[in-house]
Amino acid sequence: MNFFLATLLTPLIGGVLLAMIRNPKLAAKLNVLTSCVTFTFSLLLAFTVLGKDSIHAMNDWFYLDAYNVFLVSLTAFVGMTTTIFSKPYMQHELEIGRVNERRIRLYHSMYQLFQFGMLLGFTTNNIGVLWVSLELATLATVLLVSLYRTPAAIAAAWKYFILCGMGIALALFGTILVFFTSSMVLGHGNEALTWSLLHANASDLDPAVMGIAFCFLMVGYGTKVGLVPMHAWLPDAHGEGPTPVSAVLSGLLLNLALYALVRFKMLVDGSTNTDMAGHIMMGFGMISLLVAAMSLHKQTDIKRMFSFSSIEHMALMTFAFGLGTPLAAFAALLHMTVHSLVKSGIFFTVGHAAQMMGTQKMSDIRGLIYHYPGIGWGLLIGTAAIAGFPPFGVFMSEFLLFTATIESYPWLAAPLLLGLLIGMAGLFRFVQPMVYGEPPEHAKDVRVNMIPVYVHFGLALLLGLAIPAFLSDWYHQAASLIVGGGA
Amino acid sequence: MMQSLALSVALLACGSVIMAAIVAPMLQHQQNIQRALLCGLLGLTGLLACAAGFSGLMNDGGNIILPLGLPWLPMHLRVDMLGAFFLLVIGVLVFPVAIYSYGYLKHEQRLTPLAIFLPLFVLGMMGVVLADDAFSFMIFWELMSVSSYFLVTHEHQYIENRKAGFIYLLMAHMAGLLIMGSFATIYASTGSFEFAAMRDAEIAPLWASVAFLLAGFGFGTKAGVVPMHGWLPDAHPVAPSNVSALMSGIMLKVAIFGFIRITWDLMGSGDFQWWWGALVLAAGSSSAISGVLMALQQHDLKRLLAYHSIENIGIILIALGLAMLLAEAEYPTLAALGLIAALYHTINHALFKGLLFMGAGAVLHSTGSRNMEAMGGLIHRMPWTAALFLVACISISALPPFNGFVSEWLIFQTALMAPQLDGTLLTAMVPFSAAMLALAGALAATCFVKVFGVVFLGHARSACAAEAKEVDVWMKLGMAIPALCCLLLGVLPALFIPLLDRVPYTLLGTSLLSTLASGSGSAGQTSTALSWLWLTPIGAAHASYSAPIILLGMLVLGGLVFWWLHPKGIVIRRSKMWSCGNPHTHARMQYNATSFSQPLRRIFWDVYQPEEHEHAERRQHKLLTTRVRYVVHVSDMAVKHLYQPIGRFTLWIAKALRHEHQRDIHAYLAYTFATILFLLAAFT
Amino acid sequence: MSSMFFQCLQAMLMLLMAPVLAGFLSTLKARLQNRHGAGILQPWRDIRKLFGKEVVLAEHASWIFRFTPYIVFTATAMAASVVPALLLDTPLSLTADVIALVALLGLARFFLALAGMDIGTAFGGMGASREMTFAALAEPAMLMSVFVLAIGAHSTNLTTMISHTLTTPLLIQPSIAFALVAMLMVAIAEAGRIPIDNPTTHLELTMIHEAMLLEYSGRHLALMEWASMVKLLLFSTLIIDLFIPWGISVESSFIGVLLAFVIWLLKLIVLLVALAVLETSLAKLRLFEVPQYLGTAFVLAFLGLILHYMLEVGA
Amino acid sequence: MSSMMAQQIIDGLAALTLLISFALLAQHRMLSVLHWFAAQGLLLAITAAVVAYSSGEHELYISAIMTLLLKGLLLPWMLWRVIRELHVHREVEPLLNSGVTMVIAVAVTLFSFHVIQPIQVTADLVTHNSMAIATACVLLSMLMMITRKKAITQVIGFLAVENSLFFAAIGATNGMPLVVEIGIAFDVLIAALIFGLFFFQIRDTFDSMEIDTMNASLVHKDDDE
Repeated sequence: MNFFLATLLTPLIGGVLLAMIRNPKLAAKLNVLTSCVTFTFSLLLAFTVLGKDSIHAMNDWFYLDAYNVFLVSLTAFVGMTTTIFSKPYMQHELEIGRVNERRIRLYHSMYQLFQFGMLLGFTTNNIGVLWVSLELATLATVLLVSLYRTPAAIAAAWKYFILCGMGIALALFGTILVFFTSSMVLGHGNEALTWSLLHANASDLDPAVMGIAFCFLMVGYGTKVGLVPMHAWLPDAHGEGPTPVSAVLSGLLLNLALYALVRFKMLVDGSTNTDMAGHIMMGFGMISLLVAAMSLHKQTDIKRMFSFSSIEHMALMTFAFGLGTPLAAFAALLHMTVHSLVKSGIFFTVGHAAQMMGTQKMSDIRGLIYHYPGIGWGLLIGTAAIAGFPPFGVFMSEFLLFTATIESYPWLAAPLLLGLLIGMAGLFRFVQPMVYGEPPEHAKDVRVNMIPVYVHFGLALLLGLAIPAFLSDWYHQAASLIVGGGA
Repeated sequence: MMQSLALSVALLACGSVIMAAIVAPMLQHQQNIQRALLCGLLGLTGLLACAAGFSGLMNDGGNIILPLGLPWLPMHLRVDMLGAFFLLVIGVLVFPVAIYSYGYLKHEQRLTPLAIFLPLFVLGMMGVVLADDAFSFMIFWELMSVSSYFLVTHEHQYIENRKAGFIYLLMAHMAGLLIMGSFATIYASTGSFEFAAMRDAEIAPLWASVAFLLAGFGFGTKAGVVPMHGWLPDAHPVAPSNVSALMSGIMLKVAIFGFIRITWDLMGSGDFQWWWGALVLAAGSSSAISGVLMALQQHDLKRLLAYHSIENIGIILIALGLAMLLAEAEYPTLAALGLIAALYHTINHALFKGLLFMGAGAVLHSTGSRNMEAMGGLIHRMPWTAALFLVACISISALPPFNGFVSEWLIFQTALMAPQLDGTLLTAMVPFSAAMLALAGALAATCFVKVFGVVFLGHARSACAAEAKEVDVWMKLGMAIPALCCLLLGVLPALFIPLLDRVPYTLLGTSLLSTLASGSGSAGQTSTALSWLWLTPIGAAHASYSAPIILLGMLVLGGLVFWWLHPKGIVIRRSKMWSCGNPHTHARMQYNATSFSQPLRRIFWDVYQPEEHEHAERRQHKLLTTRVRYVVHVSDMAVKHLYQPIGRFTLWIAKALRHEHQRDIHAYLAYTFATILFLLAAFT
Repeated sequence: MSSMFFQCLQAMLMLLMAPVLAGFLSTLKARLQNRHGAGILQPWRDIRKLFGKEVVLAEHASWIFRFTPYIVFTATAMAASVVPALLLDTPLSLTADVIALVALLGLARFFLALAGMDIGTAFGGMGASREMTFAALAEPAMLMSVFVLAIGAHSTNLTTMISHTLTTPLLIQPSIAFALVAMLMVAIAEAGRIPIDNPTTHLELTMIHEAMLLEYSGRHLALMEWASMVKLLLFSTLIIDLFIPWGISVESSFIGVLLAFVIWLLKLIVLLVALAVLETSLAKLRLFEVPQYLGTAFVLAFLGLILHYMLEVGA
Repeated sequence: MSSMMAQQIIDGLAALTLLISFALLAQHRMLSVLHWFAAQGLLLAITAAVVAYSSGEHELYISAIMTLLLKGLLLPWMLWRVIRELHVHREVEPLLNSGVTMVIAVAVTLFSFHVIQPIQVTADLVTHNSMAIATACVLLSMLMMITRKKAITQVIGFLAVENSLFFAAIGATNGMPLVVEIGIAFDVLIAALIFGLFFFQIRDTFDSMEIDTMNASLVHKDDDE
């Protein structure tokens, strides 16, 4: 059985089915089921690649190497836990009338479509299809962000749509430029868009074209990654969309964009044999880190705040990939994993907290620990984890990143340190009053499913304490792949 | 991998504390069992850590590799002399604090968070001491910071506690990052995270200096060195008192340990540069003086004690700085003396500061207040607490025959025996630091006269003080153990110093006793058989101090005088106090904490810059004053002129950025447009 | 064994002589002020009388208050007994070096101040506050000036320091001059003499030391007074030892000690006369000028230390 | 048709495309913007057909037909519907003075040629020119999005960017592989549908198609202000 197809088709079929099911409860269950099946297939897929360098499937259309195998599993996993979380969450939203049954149907269907786009993007070997899948995922999430149909939600979705549409168009232009030079080497066909072939022949590609292409790709996919100054859509889209969507946006979609960017960076490095791409990424990473960290200090909306934290962490990864040493790449991959886990876990917690307090305004959220200790502690621990405190995995990756920075660009360690510190301060400035103290009068009890949160944090903890050998091997392989360039 | 008794015992201690962290939270519904289990396991941990420390100091330590962490970077643990000594410091305070906690936590409603984070906190501290690679060090280090943050914010219903917790966590994180930077710098030169490799490697002087500075600022922040101390006076008072005792007593010492580990052990005294020691000395002197000056102006008991921690860290750093200067100038014996002095003060401070915080906790427990202005006369209500607290007061004031004096005496000896160093600046710094030490010591005595006098003596200033009750036997026992240790370490330093002497042996390759034995050996009339009686660090002719004889002499003489003068069988007459013929005074007419420190406030007016507000209510005529209100507030200069501006600046930028995030969509499109133009222009 | 004997003798002498010398000083001052004076032995008579009087304690005086006189007296006496007055090398002089000596006095002061606060009168607190404040400034100054000599002698043991002074050829050393001035200033302050404090006055808002003793009576008061007299003698002897030790007996022979006693007495008398003249001719300082006075002493001592390093060691 | 001639035709079409981009930028009336947009779509279809013919890539005919249907007819028609329904065919003031806009546009075009210059070494002249023009068109369309207030003109700008991309794909590379082409076309279609959906929602929610009013709902006020 071809697990590639199975992994991809399950969410697609699920999405179509869900578009037809009217009963929200049944739909929610089917949603969970679909995601579980997807996750199972993705695990089987990962299992098949275990012990091999890479596998190609279906005429080179699909491709799995150490770099994307864990991302596929991660995507399917976070996708699954998010559906589990969203079941009671969306039920509550339905009960309080923020959404109606039609929208719920749209939500479930689009969610699976988004999953499909994500998985397609991670598994495809064709940079054109990669673009298409990213666009697909974007379009699906645009509809998800506007789900509440409030003025703010519409405005946020519009902003998201226009800015990301623009960005992704630029990425397409970059892709065309790559095709422009690769078609001279690999012929005018699908081969010229096949990443593995491009990578193998990277040194034959025209460095000048690749340089220009990378500028467009950087701005294009960088918009999706949420890099400053193209990040403006991100806080609004996170803040106004339903919380499960914020969770997958932060936890998954940004990863896909960065994944794509890094894939292109490998090509560009192989072609130009300079650090140009790396330096650009480091520059974007550093600026984004500082701006995001500073911005954290003046926030009112809880989800917006955590979305700035996502920018901060994507910036860290961008910076790390840009550094271009094996240690840095290792750190970035690890960071990608733990950030997805922790950040989506935080959004789950935040979602429940916001429902309890009936607001996303941070000044109205108080005393979570008193009101519901699980959520209060969850938010506090999650924030500590994302801020880079051990024994969670974020600490480990930041430690490695920091070391790698000092190894290659010691003077950049200072702004890096500053950014991390300011970011941490910004988070705790707001999280502390929310979790501590006495809860306000209007707090109410809601159905809460904390299991996904615990699972996420538990995994992040595990990754901080002891990384399994196979994962570490993957990271190592991927890191050498990323760093190795065209070699 | 080398197993040894010390290491096994240390691992057992870790196991016991992990057990506490896992099992105790599960017993949420049986508070008594939970408390007993928590305190029992913690006490056991303390004992085991003590045992491991002793055995590590006596024999060789061992090392072990645990399959945790990264696959290519497993967790290395090791007991060496330095680590063993600090294990001892940890154990010797954790044990009594555990006993104390059993009584202190009796009425604690929310025990479970404490049951999780208290053991983790202890685990973090022990782990730092045991760690043998940079990564494990950092893991344990941050574990210590985070868990203590949760302990600081334990009583989070008060806004001041949250604020203190925030600033604490922020500074701790900064410290962690700086330390990480230091390790990373060493790593960049060695290519390995393992301490063993770092020890062997050569580091270029520039990078060594960078690593030193990063480590200095990082550990200095955590240890509360001025001006990075801003978190300390806020965080220590708001934590539960048993936690404050541990934080002030050990956690700050673990920072000192880390500093010694990186500078002395990983880089080694061969890498020292002349200005390192000078910087440490300067930092130590300024901390010692500013700490005690600020302490004098406090009226919150625990806050006052917190400032004294800053002072004592300064004293330890003075000793360390002297040792670094001397080691750099190639006087290993004197450097060893300085190091021993620093370590001796470390364990001393752990003991008496732990005791002081426990005492403060007992007072808080009984009166419900930390405000000294509301206390008074507690010696009658809480005689045991008062007596034990007094022991700590005398110890911290560096008065014989208790332990504080011994370590300060050793530091003075180091400073005085220091030969002339290169350069006028250095030459002047050594005696100047000694002067600062003397000043700090004398001011500390002043401060503790104030503390003991205002809290325990005189009349009760409020109802809660008048109705205070003595604490239970557990708390008393918990306080009695460190008090006894203070006395023992004060009277029998000559027995303890040979044990300490092994630490400089591993770090410097030389030790005090070996030099003395191989040297002139002119121990004068003191034979080796009586060596426990005399403390003669360099030689009897240079300096000697015999605490046992002084104590004995004082006891005999005092006893004789008492026996001679004291009339037998006559009950002493009690009457109203005389008070210059005006016995009808109100309790509020006593000198209180604010008035006691008024002369110093006036003398150091320019340093304190106090804000005074005087307000008099008058009836019609200006002479008919009905009520006078005087408020004085001394704020921490560092907070006022360093922390707050930084905070304001950050907020200012954040505000500007927020405006930037509220533009309309055209602006963002324009940004993207400009970015792509810029990239194309710059990179093609 | 004879050294042990002389040690005891010397210690007894210090204790017994203290009131006599205090009497001598007050008589001298009286004469200088054209009064007759009560005689040299008046302090002894006071002490004896007080020993016989009944002790009255304030109602809620704690054990601190009751034990303080013994602690203060013992600590002062202990300190006095380690200072070589007649014989250079006595057994006890090794038990405490000069730092320990200062610390012993510090212990006495610590308890004295606590006792002042125990009763809860406004005066007691005031005295304690001022005493501790000024002591905090005086103590470093004193240690500094001692350090000037200690660094020269590479020792803080009084015996070694004295023998160092005795054995080195007499040179004009500016550092020691500075140290001497500083030491004299500190000694006046520590002993509570004019212009810092006035031991003969009570019930003044400017008093320091006496304010803490207000509640004492009977034998307690006697011990306290005695201790402060011993302290005056102790400081005088310390100055003699450190700066003009010539004449002290190096060997424990009876003749030598006797000779040393005479010389010591002479030197003391000179010092006390100087003090008496000073006290008669000066007015008491305002309270908040005292820190400046002590600060000056500290700076002088520190300058002495720097000079020592710059001029004398380097040369 | 010789390849020389085909190249000349493509060159001419490229110049036209650039011209239309300028025209789109300069237009103020909604309907004429729409007309120019439709013309651009038509031009693209022709270009695709010419390239298909000259290069012999028959797949490109499919692209040409798809382009004609989608970009030349369907999208303009949809937009026209929207304009009619929403009554937004009034003239609008651009954010930037049109003179300034033109100066920037010329500068951007020159810049594009400058940037594409290094490619010349490896590629023949025609593709180089069309690549430069495509780049210029992309940037000019972006400029249009930036300078227009109305949501609809922004969308047209966005679609113009897509058109420029398509032009780059066929003009410079003789078309992308079909699968990718179809994928892209599909995405553009969905995007356009979503745009249409949004227009009505924006109108319902905000009573205006001006972007500024929308932004106001995203402004988060602080408690302290």
